[in-house]
Amino acid sequence: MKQCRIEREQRENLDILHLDGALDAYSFPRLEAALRALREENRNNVILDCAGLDYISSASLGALIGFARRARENGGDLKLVKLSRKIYNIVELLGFHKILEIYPDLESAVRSFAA
Amino acid sequence: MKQCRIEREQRENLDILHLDGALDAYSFPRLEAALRALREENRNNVILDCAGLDYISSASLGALIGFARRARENGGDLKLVKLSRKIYNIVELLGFHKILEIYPDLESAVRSFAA
Amino acid sequence: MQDEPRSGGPEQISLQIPCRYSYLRIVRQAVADLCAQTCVSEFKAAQLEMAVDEICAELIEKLRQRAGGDGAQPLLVILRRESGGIVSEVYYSGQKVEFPALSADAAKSTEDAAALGSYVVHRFVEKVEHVRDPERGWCVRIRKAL
Amino acid sequence: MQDEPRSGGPEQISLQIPCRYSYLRIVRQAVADLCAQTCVSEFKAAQLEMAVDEICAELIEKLRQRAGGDGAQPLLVILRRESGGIVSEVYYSGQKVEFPALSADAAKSTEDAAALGSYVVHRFVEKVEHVRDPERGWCVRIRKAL
Ligand SMILES: Nc1ncnc2c1ncn2[C@@H]1O[C@H](COP(=O)(O)OP(=O)(O)O)[C@@H](O)[C@H]1O
Ligand SMILES: Nc1ncnc2c1ncn2[C@@H]1O[C@H](COP(=O)(O)OP(=O)(O)O)[C@@H](O)[C@H]1O
Repeated sequence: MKQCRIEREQRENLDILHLDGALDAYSFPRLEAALRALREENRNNVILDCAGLDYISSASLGALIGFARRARENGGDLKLVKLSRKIYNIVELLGFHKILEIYPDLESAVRSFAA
Repeated sequence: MKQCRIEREQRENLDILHLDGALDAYSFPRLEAALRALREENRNNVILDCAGLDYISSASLGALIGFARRARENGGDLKLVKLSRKIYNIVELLGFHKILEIYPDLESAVRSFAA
Repeated sequence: MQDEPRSGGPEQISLQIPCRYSYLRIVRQAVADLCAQTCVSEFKAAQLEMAVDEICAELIEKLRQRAGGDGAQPLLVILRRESGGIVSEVYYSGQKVEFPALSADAAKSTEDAAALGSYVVHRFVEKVEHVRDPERGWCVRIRKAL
Repeated sequence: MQDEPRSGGPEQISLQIPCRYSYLRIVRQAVADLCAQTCVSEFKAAQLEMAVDEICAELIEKLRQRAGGDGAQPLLVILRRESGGIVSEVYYSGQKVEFPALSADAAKSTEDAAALGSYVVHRFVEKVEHVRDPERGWCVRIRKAL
């Protein structure tokens, strides 16, 4: 398990956050800072690339859901892509797959924003 | 840190072992089994793809060096590619970069066998 | 071949860590490794990992608040296999910490962010207790059936 | 921001594990995490990680041989920051284990595979001791300067 890295890729009409490592209580402030920056710049179309994510805490899930709600109020959304089986299973058991849109790959999530 | 997986990719004139996780005392028998299979099939051109490798023990390094020696006696070799900075540094400090050929990427190692 | 079930023997890990978020991942690794050794499915292991992480994270937050940061005392985490289940105990010193992750009331919905940890713990493990050990202090004990 | 040096406080991890190779990675994770918290460079951390792993692996091998496998008693690993260095102690019960990784003689070359562990330990840490603790039994203690 590595420390979490969050890399932001800015595209014309959306932002992708590439996650690597664990989103736990230790890296939570980093996630919060990244989401705050997006809110402050009024960027509301966000994709979370979870390919490198090996853990997510409930507080992090809560922050994502909060961001998604606010983004929707502003005509955008936050969508997850490339969850590992392990993390998808957790998200599903907690019922969050009904709250957050989840796509298998980046392309389909990007297309869903364009539609 | 994950459990070690070793995937063998057989090409015409060489074999590539893709490593993922840690080569430690726990996974050592798995490495030994993979090298034994190569020896038994008399496959002497071997590339170790270390892109996913996050740890290597001295016993594993010893086994690799032993395999390389024997492969050279049979006109082949064992070469390492895509070491992380961390693992390259360990290998270098132990002086093994003088014993084992190391390449930055798969392509250059493949070419070195063709030459 | 090395992934075969272990034959038996006392499968237990004890781990004492400074009261900091940065050590949560050792705790998760310990849960994952113990589960792997005791043939717990990948999904059940992930659930226990999350429940233990949530408990430790909440304790760390509350204990650091109380102690004003780095004065907080270490946590002791004991993980073991016990007839048909895995038990996790997290011991801490000082007075009892009240926190929502242990309340079954708070565990009824995912609406409230503060209650999420609670929801996770109760959703993922069968038994949650907050007990006093005469020697080691307060202990949050959870048990996940295999 | 969370990667800043820790302010102080007792930085120590204690870890008791079953005597099995499968728990080596928790030990390595503990070394890596303690090093990260005490601002050790990535390279020095990797060296200490390897030295501790080699010592535990050798002890596990010898103790399992002696006990005939799963009867072997747990290892206790204590990692701590100590004025200008990181100290790792590995305690085990029963009689002293003689093994090459501790001999400075065996550490002179990389020719002999059996002596490689020894070479690694002596190459990567400044101090290697095999001492008897009256309460906890034999202890292999190493120290890496920062
Ligand atoms: N509930 C929480 N979830 C996640 N992170 C939190 C929470 N509360 C506080 N944090 C922050 O997480 C960061 C890491 O904390 P920690 O590793 O314990 O050490 P330190 O507080 O010395 O940086 C701190 O900046 C802390 O403020
Ligand atoms: N020096 C060594 N280095 C690496 N692996 C070893 C060594 N000696 C023995 N092994 C093998 O590593 C495997 C894993 O051992 P371990 O996890 O301790 O549990 P078990 O022996 O119950 O499978 C065993 O099959 C063991 O034979």
